[in-house]
Amino acid sequence: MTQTQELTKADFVSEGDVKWCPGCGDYAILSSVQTVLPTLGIPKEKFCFVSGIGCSSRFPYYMDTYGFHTIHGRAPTVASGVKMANPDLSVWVVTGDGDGLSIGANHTVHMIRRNMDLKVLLFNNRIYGLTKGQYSPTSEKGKVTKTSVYGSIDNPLNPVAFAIASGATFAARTNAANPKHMQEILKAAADHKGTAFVEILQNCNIFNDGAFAKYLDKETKAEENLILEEGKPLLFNNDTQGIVMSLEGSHPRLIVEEVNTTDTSVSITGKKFLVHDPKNEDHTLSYLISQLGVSLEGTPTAMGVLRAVRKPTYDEVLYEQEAQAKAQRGVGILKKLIYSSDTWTVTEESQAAGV
Amino acid sequence: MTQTQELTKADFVSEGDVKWCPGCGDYAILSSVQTVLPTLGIPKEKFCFVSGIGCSSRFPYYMDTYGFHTIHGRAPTVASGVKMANPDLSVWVVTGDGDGLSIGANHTVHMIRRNMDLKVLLFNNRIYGLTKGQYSPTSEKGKVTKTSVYGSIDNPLNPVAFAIASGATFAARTNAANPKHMQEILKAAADHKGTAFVEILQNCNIFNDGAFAKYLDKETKAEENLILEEGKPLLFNNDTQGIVMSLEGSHPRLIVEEVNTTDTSVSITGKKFLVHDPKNEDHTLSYLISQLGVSLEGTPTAMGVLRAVRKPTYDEVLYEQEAQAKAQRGVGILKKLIYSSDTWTVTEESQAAGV
Amino acid sequence: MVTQEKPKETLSSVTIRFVGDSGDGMQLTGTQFTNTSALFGNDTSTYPNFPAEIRAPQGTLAGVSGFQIHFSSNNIHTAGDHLDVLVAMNPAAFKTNINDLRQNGILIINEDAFSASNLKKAGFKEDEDVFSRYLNKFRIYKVPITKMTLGALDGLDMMAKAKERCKNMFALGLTYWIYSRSLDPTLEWLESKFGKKPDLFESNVRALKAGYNYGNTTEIFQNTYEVPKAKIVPGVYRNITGNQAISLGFVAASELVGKTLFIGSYPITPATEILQELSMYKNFGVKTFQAEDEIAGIGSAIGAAFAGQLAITTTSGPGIALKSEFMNLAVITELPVVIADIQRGGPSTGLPTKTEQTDLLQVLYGRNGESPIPVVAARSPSDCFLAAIEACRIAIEYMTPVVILSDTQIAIGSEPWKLPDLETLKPIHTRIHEDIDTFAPYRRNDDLARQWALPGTPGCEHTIGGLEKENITGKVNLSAEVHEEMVKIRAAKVKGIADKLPPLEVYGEQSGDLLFLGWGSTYGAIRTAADELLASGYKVGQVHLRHINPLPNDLGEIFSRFKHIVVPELNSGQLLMILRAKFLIDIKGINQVNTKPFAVSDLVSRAKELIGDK
Amino acid sequence: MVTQEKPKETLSSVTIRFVGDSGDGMQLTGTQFTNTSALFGNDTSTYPNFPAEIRAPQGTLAGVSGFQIHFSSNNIHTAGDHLDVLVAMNPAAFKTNINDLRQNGILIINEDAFSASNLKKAGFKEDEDVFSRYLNKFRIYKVPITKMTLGALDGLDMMAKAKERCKNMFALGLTYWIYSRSLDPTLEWLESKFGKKPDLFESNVRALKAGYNYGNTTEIFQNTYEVPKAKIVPGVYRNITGNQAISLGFVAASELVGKTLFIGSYPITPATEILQELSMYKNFGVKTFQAEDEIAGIGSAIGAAFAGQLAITTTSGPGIALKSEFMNLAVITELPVVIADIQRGGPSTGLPTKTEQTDLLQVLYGRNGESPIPVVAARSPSDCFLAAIEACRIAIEYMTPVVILSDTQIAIGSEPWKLPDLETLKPIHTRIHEDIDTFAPYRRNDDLARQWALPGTPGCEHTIGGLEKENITGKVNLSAEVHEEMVKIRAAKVKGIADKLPPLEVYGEQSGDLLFLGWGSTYGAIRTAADELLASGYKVGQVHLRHINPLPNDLGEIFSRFKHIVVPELNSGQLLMILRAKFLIDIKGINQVNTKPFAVSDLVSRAKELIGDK
Ligand SMILES: Cc1ncc(C[n+]2csc(CCOP(=O)(O)OP(=O)(O)O)c2C)c(N)n1
Ligand SMILES: Cc1ncc(C[n+]2csc(CCOP(=O)(O)OP(=O)(O)O)c2C)c(N)n1
Ligand code: SF4
Ligand code: SF4
Ligand SMILES: [Mg+2]
Ligand SMILES: [Mg+2]
Repeated sequence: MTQTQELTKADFVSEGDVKWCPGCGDYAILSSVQTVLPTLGIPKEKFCFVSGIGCSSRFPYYMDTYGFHTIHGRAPTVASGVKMANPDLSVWVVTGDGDGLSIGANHTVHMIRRNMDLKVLLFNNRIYGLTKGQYSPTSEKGKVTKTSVYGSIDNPLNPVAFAIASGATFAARTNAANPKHMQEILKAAADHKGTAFVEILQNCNIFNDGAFAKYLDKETKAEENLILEEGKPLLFNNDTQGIVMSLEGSHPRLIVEEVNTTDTSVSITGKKFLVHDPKNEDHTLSYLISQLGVSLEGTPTAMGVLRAVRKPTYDEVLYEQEAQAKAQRGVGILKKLIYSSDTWTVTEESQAAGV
Repeated sequence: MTQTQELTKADFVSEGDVKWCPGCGDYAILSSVQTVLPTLGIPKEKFCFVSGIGCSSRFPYYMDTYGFHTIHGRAPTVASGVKMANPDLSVWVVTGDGDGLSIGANHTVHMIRRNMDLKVLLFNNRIYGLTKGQYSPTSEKGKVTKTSVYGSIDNPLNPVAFAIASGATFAARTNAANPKHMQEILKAAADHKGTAFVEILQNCNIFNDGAFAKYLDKETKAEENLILEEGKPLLFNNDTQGIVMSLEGSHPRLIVEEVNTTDTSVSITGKKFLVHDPKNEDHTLSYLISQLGVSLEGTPTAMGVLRAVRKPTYDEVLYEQEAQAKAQRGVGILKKLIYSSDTWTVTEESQAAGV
Repeated sequence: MVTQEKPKETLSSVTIRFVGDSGDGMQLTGTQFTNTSALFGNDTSTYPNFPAEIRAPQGTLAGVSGFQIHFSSNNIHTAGDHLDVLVAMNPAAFKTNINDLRQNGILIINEDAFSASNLKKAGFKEDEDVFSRYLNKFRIYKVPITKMTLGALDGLDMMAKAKERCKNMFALGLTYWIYSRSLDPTLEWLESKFGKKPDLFESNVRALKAGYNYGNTTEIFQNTYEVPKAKIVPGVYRNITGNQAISLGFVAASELVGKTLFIGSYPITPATEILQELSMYKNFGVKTFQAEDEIAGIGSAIGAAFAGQLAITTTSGPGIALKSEFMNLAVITELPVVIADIQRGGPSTGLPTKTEQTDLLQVLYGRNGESPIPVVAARSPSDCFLAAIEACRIAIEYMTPVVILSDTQIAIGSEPWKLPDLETLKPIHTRIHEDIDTFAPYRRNDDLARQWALPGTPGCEHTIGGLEKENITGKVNLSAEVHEEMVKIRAAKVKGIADKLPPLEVYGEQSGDLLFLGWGSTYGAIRTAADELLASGYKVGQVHLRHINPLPNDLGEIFSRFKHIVVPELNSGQLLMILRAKFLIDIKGINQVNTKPFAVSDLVSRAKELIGDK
Repeated sequence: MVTQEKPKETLSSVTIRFVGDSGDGMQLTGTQFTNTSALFGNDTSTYPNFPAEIRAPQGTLAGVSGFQIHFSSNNIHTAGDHLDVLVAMNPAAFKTNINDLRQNGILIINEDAFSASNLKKAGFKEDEDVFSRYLNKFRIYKVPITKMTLGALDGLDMMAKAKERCKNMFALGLTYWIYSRSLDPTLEWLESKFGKKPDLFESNVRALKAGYNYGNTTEIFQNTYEVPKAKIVPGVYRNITGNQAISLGFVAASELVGKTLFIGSYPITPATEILQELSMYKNFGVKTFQAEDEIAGIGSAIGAAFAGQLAITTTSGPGIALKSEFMNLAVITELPVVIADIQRGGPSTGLPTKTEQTDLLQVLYGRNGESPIPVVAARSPSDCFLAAIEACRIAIEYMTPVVILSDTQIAIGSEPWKLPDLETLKPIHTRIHEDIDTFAPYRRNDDLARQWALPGTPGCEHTIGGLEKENITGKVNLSAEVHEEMVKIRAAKVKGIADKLPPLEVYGEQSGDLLFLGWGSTYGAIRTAADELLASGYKVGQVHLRHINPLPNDLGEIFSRFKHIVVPELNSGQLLMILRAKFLIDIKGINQVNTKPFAVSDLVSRAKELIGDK
């Protein structure tokens, strides 16, 4: 309960029953978060989990921390309030693809562009789970669901790309079916100062089973996952293929090339593979990598930290401005404030003086 | 009033007084739109202008077309309804940086990703005009306004980049102070099928005067504007400088290079200038260009059509699905629908038969 | 099948509830029992009870799912207050439902599911004898349903899990035997459903018959019952839920208006099924738009209304909050949009799967400014059909947004619906305007409905919006006189709707001691209570409102004929407040806000209390 | 300055309105006149009138901006019904305001502005003699204000445009002369404002004096007036608008609570100034967050409240619609958030710059479920200070969201404020909880306020949310019993607030023929009407409510002492409905929805009508 004690996973497990469907990918996320938190060196009482509405958003009930299960799509706003009120807290937003990208996308954007110091876990199961199976903003075009009987005609959003384009200082993608990778990413997000946006691919075995199977199937796994590592070339498929920048037709774009068997940093055609550089002030490469696998056909999907740069956070600057104002103007005194404006005094005498 | 008659600018000027502040950039936009519409070959009664709330959103009142001045931030939703109901109409959304990117950014995103066939004019004056001068999501960091007495601490959004990242099939930027360019862009937007997003830089001479002065000042004009033309290299400053893709440090990014005096397609260092390619299926280059001048210091701002690709629009597919359904299932017959389910018949006899 | 004769008792009404784990197929079981009973000729009324969780861990209290059927040889109006039979498939289901079983009722449990681990999951002790305290209270039948089912499927080439899943059919067969129902309707249904999957067909049929035969052959059931046919108005019937009926009502209305149906919505319990249902009807030209949120849902509907479609949006309480700014825009622009509010338990996210009537004041008053909106309410699942048409009629004929209120109970409850003769439905007249010379956007007819000139109509170009505007011209005008006039016109238009309503029907006594006044889903309980009171010689009447705003003109006169006026509502007295303020008489409320429909007995006893000595 | 003696008449009250183009500086002129009068010792009350457009094209009707001052030797409570003096700087201003001038009132116009082109812009004919029809009605003074101003500034090295801009000072000087005011306060103010810009200082001073001397020396004004000092309670005073006072009230409350003030808001007329005002107070630790929309505004405030700050959000009617889903979350999570609603004209975008009291039912009932929220109302600009503190007190001490209602009239109107003795303000006690052993999130004190354990407190970890929950433990629970209990507790908590309120004050007669019951900005008009009636011997009383929800307990008893109860409201009878429903007596409303405050004379005559023969 206090900082001196060593925290364990059990400290973060709440009393009640967990009520997700058996087999739901959410369990693995819960367990990973509970595994990572004790390693952060943050006292238990300083964690606060804020969620919206959805299966994913039940999360805070299962954590033995401070928690707030708010309303649909609005978790970023409440979390921002918590953080501004007490920047000392480690505040986590838990949301879903519907909660965070449909009704709540506006708050997601503004939280990110402000770089509010929040850790954001977006459980992407490409479906509305809690309302029993309607398509979401990440559902594939043509998907048949209860509300798209003839196939969805919306073009899906790419959560990580969306976050980076909104100015995210930290953006990552991981898969709930891969706890080890997920825990690494969660730790990195926790350590980041600023909005840390994490898309977690999560299987909804009831309404969208197998949505991310290609990342897990033995057959396709190697060619579908591009595991990012800072400073390493963008190689995948057991280092037999990699990503290079093509300027063909003067149009820059990322493409896949085979690795030159003797030198894994260079492709068969001699082009250099791009080197992952998430800390670069410029977000170009991160953005381009976010498109892989999602909007660029025939390429693997990037898993890992796509971007992690340190910039001033909203809450930091808010408190700095306050400190400056106090230094410059002096700590405010209510009486002065009220009595400062143009005032006049009515006395018994001035009254008596008549006209 | 009907298609046969030649339309003129005057046909689009409504009766009442225009009530913007004298000197406001909105006048030029109004006039340009009124100039462009008669050239489109669309009957007057087929135009519908839908706006939110803000100075900019007064626009429909000044057009002698169908118009709807809705509520703050929600114009894209109403416009979407109009378009879905009657795809035959030319539907225009008029919005501001606050209306379309603060309270209304969510609808902006979803309209764009659906590729609803709407023309969107976002008047960006980097301020809330109608409420008399508070900072907006496009205001510069540090800007002092009535609600940011100590300087704004929000990081601004780049409207065109935001649109492209949301999946815009058409995105352009122009300046209200440059009517000729603006009219070209408006025409291109009108001709585009799908969401056509146009950011119009607009001076609010009352609350944010001179926000875009650098694009107009004789001194700085040439180096600050990058005028885009399809198929032409990205040159500016009277063709003395241009944009190349740098891969230095294996990090792709756009940089400025001096032109080799003899060959304006090649820089001094021999690198090829990028060629503008707004119709490329891949949005990489368009996105990168959108960053110029805004998030990349020391570069000019791109003016013109950044992206224009033809993709199926939401309304098209909606009607296609309907046609298919009718073809497959036959045009629905109400009586059949109601009587189709498991029914049973109670007759006088079955009643009489007793138990 | 040889039926061994056991004594048969005749009953007029029976209420039975199947409860089990979410995965146990209780909804299906209940639906089959309902259909069979309806086909047989009973009147029926049903009410399912879902857990808030999608599929909570098996065996837990949170995962219990139930389905209640009331079937009768009389005309019935509710799913029944107390259970005559409870079929509980596991300890959790037993625990959460046992209190609803009436004294001496039949309890059937799946003995095999009362394992130590299941008992624990339900919060019992592992070795607890959970039945001991009920031995004298109920007739308890412990049946090894799982074992018997597996036995019956012996030899079939299926996984044990799949076999076990047939146990609901065993339970169904057993109850069919007890209530002397025919297996045929369910056999036919199994044929149509599993005809192409012989394994599944065979296993379900075997389990069903095994259950039936179990009842027939074992000694533990002393006798069987029969519930004779009800006296039912001849006609073609189907079973229907409120959400289905409201959907069909909207489709029918669109035919009556001669305009395409557009629905802009965002999923929310318990309204989601309407969007789902309508999204199947593309061949009717129905356009469904799953918007990014509730605001966009109604925004798109308003756009579609402006462009000339029959536009609706559907939601539940929390969604109304989000729509109210746009509802207000529809008020001032006088556009026909129907807002369907399927009420659920609040406040806030509240109790998403439970029923309540607590949105009335919100839909009436939850907007800034004086903002009158007509409100109609549906009284039962099948009534949603006509209520939806009425809402559309008012919207289109008066050029106004209209709210239609339903609630969880109506939305997911079902009852037999006597299919309407579509020819008798009156066409709905639009205010579509195309004549240039007579056009002015806010020019009105006698009903104060403004002209509806659609974008695309040459010469009628005009702009509408949320600022105050002049009558007739529709020009923006914020002056004192104009505002005062427009506030009055908007109010008068809505008030005027009452002038064309048919007279209210008073059920039961036309004057007397007590009048029940209700609205919405309380209809069935109130009607049943009224019937009971009338049968005992009390002079009571019942008026059930279709129109809540405006209130019918004859209400005051009807009030004057009764000594006591009572308004039962599943809220803290919302309509009550309006009526008391308007009529200044001491109308009493019967109010309950606890997720449950009224128990008829409560209404009866409260009425008796008020009437005092007859 | 030599003052030529002209006859001087003594008046008790004068209402004057300066009107001109948006660019003419009328707000400033009015403010100066007000301050000078207040310093002199008059009681004052003011009301500005802005156009909806920011700066409509010069000379147009849409661009007219006005400022009204009522100053008196009596205590006054309104900005005045009818104008004694109208100063109109151009034809558009003349046209839109002339109807408010009383019979025989003084009309001063800037003759130079009545050019053909300006007449046309105002919708007159170019050569129309616009005054002819008023010659017998008003005392008309045509003054060549522009020319005289330019003349006075002759020789100054300034652009003509800049010189012309001083014409408001000329007009001010002239009215100072007419009402025998000293120039000194304005001279001092010019010094402080333009001290460092000698040109501007000099030009403004010259124009001011020129106006004064013009009155003094020309023959056209027959006499001057004086309005003696009012009998004013001794003390230190400043002039204050409602939006300033509410801001200061929040800052004061945060001191009284001992918690940082957090405001999460989105700009909207007429609430924006509160956010602007508070954003200057960073050195008080005040945190202002301009959110992306109204929803985010209240969401951040709820987060800040959860984390232990004094959290508020400010908006106007349309913004309440957007906030109501979150207000409901605050109800069920029982968090202290103050929602300030500065009402404006509706419905929809409506009349953004005009006043109305039409949000009452919205804030009371605009949410799904039974969702009680305390509501307090401010009655005048300076009263906003105490009303804000009271709203914060209830929020913090009862752990509940609270709505505070103000409106345009209060928000931008001003009056002298007797500065409070800060020591006399009572501290506000929080329910902050840090003790692990006694902690339970929904454990309550006698007032039913729950414990407030802030994130960061070791051992009190807990989760709250929008689903129904058990008392004490706060665990999610959707059962019938729990819901019923919690609905009752939430209602009882709000109702209980009334038990600790001080007795209501009845002004005037304590019993008699008629009681005025009001709330909000109608206070001044009602008080003035009551005074007039009392002066004519009528037996009337006045109760003005601070608390609208819960209603004070002694209201019924007070009602019983009067024959007639009258509720004047700037809406169609919102509080009226609640009172009639509750007390079942035939309370009458005086209702007006036309953008204007009540005219005292209307209230008086309506009251007389009701009372009939004394
Ligand atoms: C205002 C409001 N609108 C709609 C809903 C209904 N609703 C609850 S969760 C949800 C979508 C959840 O989808 P997602 O965020 O992907 O979460 P998941 O359940 O898939 O984890 C919806 C539409 C609601 N609770 N509140
Ligand atoms: C729901 C709601 N919130 C707030 C407002 C107040 N409001 C009107 S316009 C506006 C901002 C306008 O800014 P922008 O979109 O940039 O338009 P501009 O006036 O600069 O053209 C605001 C906050 C409103 N009318 N409605
Ligand atoms: S519905 Fe899907 S996302 Fe929700 S708990 Fe079940 S499996 Fe998980
Ligand atoms: S305030 Fe600014 S944006 Fe608005 S009309 Fe005036 S100049 Fe234009
Ligand atoms: Mg999801
Ligand atoms: Mg703007």
